[in-house]
Amino acid sequence: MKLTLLNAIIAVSIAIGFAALNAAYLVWAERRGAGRIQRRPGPNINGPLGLLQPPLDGIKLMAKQLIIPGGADKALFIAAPVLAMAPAIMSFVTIPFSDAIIAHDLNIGVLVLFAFASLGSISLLFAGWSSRNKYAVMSAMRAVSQAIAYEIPMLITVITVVLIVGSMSLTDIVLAQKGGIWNWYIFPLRSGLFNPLMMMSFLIFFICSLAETNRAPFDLGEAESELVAGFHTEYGSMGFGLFFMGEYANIVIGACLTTILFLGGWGCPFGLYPGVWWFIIKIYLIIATIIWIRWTFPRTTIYGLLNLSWKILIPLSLFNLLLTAGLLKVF
Amino acid sequence: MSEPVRIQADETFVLNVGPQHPATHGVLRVKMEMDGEYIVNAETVIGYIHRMHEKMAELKTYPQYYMNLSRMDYLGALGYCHGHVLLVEKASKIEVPERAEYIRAITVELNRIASHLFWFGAFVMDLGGFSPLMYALQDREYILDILERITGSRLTYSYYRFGGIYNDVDEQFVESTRKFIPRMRKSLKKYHRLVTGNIIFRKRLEGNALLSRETCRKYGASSAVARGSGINYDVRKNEPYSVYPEFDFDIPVYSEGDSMARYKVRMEEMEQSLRIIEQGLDKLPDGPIMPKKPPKIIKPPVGDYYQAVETARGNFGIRLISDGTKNPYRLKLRSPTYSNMHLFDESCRGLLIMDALAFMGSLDLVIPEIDR
Amino acid sequence: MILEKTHTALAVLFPETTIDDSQIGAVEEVPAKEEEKGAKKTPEPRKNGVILRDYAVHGYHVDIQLAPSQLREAVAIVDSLDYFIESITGVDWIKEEQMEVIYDFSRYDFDLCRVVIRTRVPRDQPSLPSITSIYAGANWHERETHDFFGIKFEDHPHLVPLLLPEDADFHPLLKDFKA
Amino acid sequence: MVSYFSEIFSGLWSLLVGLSITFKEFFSPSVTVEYPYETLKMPERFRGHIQLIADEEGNPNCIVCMMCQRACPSGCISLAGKKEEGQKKKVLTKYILDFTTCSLCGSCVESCNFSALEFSKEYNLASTRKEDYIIDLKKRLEENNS
Repeated sequence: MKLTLLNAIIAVSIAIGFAALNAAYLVWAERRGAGRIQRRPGPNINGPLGLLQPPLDGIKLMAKQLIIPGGADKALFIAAPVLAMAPAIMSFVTIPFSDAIIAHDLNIGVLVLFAFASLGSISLLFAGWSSRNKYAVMSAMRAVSQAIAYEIPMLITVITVVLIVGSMSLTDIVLAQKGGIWNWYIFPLRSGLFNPLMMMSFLIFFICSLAETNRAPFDLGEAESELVAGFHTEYGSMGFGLFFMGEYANIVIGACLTTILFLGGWGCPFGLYPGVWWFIIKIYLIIATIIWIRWTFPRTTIYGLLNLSWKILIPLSLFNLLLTAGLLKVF
Repeated sequence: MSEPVRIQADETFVLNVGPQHPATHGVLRVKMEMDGEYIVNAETVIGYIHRMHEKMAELKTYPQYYMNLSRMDYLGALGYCHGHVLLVEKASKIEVPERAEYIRAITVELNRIASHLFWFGAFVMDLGGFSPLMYALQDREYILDILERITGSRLTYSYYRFGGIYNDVDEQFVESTRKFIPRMRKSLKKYHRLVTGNIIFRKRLEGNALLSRETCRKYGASSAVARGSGINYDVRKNEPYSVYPEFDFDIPVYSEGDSMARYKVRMEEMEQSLRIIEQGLDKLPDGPIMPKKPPKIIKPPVGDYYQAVETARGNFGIRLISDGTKNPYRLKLRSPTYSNMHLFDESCRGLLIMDALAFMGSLDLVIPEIDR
Repeated sequence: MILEKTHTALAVLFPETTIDDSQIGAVEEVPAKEEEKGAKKTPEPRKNGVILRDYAVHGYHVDIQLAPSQLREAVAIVDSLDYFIESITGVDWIKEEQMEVIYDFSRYDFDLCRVVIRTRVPRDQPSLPSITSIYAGANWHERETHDFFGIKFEDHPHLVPLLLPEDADFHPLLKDFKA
Repeated sequence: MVSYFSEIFSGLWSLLVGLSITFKEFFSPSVTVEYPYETLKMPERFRGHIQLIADEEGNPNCIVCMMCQRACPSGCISLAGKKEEGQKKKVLTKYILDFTTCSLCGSCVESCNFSALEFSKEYNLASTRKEDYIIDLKKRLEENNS
């Protein structure tokens, strides 16, 4: 895709459309999934199978009044939700949905993605600090320490994959995994790569993406049973709506990254005709497991979470990096 | 407990884990002086739902008051009515037929399981896991249906009368309870695999808020709070009343004193209650459910009587000072959660707020029972 | 076994009553019998002393009445014998112009013995030494009794209304309390 | 070092066991009774608010003996009757139940020796006005009969 103004506008609008639609209907999927797990139907009144629920929620959120608490730092208070949503949408630019469908293929695609990802934790800090609420400040502190602790193992596992592929562009990473399921990086079967720990690095990457998006057992930022509602306690209508969409957009990006890095992007498991539908299937499978994990496990403590990262994930991922480098040297 | 951690914090802020807070399960306020996320010291403020049950007792006659008891702790209401009824029968020497005592024991144990199930769901939800609450409430629904069929209401049963019970149980009650027991055992196994074995859950609870035997003794804690710290105290065993001597069941005691021990004690108490119900159903004698000529007017002789009963939340003591008239001169309700909650202030110093709220969940609080 | 130990330990508090040791020796208490018999005429107010009550009838074993000054001493003895505090009850005897405070102690082990300590204070300015220093668990019980009866507990760390609103100056459980 | 790894693997295993349980639950049928569309039949001893029992031609059995009014601990029942010259029995003219203070204890039903009171099966009583809970049982009886 040549980078002309028109193409850029079309690409960004498709990215926003994809992110917004995804965020809305992932909320519906999560509530239905949670309902099914807890043996209750989930939203089923508005529209068939409750499909009209997300648009109605959106309208309800927009209709509500956006209240800015007295004494809140107005500039930061308004900037926080925007900062939560903007990087999430911008990251869709470099994600290759299939060899033809890609907004703009940068040869440093991975770096751009992680630059935008780190902006997310800043928005949590802004929201927590600016809403002048003790619970929000506490949750902001937690969210920042969690984001830092889990970015390091994530980057190390990404470096291992980039080391194997040799290029930072996401399309090259997917192309390197062309062919059937045995070429994917999740399995150590490739000739140049007999590293048995690749399955574990997939697991580490998956855990880190959960922690990065404040989800499932690591949702300390928005711990509803202690900190009331965490950093977005004071946010009313669309402020909360933006945070919500930001969170789900981040989940989609986490799923896309996991598929690109480890599950062979748009490649088909049997090497037949690859295409964007394989990519979509893999993303939604991973998102289903994320939702499934959320409704099964309790929340870890802050020290449990930091111990897990500093004492277990980082040593293992470092060891894996060294092992891969050594193996690449030998073969 | 190890010497309370003295955090010399230069500047702390006061956080109101206030009357409206998801973790307090009721209107209880804990003024916590915090240094960052560590609690420097805490002061519990209660009384938001205080209804002066003891004054109501003095203004009403005995038959007009017994339904108030089930409003004290609506999760395990039958235990409290049982205590009140036993006390008045002991004071005015009313004979209770064998069948009524057995039905009372069975329904109290069913109510105890229902209360423990609700605690289990709310406790795991406090720690972040939401689904076990739905499974626990679903199992609890079976018990409420069984009890609703015979008593007529789901939470605040006015089922016991002085001398017996309101109306008899039929064959379908026995049969549905028998069907309930294996299903409950199966779901208890499921809870153990889903929650007790879970490493996240274990990591959160082991070593959280250690309670020593001395602290429990100084505050008069009872039920799982005391039994989690190695105190083998259960009123059904220590001061046997009603038909409990006929049942053989044992009291789960763990000596670690942390929230995990309290959790395990309550989970095993459910299994013990199932055993009691089974034996109760086997030995259920037939016969009358009220004495031949039930006393028309209840007038216990002058004196001071005390009766302790083991409810789902602990040792519920009830003291009656009667002056021979239709109204009690003084009725003191010793509520177990009052003492269990009282030790929270001292034992939560130095904890993180997350651990303190997990500790509060393991105390199994029902706030209207603290405030009376 | 613990019953006799507690009994002898607490009897030491009342040297003057050891003369008529028949009262202590008799397991079935003497005053209780004439209490039932003479129910019509108001029984003469009970002297300070230790009485063994029949558990099946009353629900407790050892029943002690003592002067407020001896309260801390008795509670210290009970504390040393490993009892746990159960509750503190206030009673307003308006006819005798007195208020009674009843302390309940019971045991955790299977050697059951429930001890009840009673003290009487004049109704107009009731005040009692606080036992929070010995049993920390008595803190709320004393605050509650202060709320409902107005009994002041000397050197209680935090004697503010517990269950009643902060600015409550009324005491609901008094017999002459009008709502 | 071994305990380090064994703890990781046993931890992972317990997580997988947890996941397998919720997976099984995902496919088991939902147990919800969707209230406005499906309703449950109340058991026979269910305690709704009390209602009068009528004999065959529809007038209540109540002979205004005031037993239930005295038995009620919270004073919810207020009833009145007048004595017609012809009959010996009093006729009920007014029977008001103040359901806001009733605690459904059943003392009234128990104390009525003329089987004139029973529990109704009424449970959906949602309303925004307090006056809706001052129920005139006599009027309700006539409505049910007609």
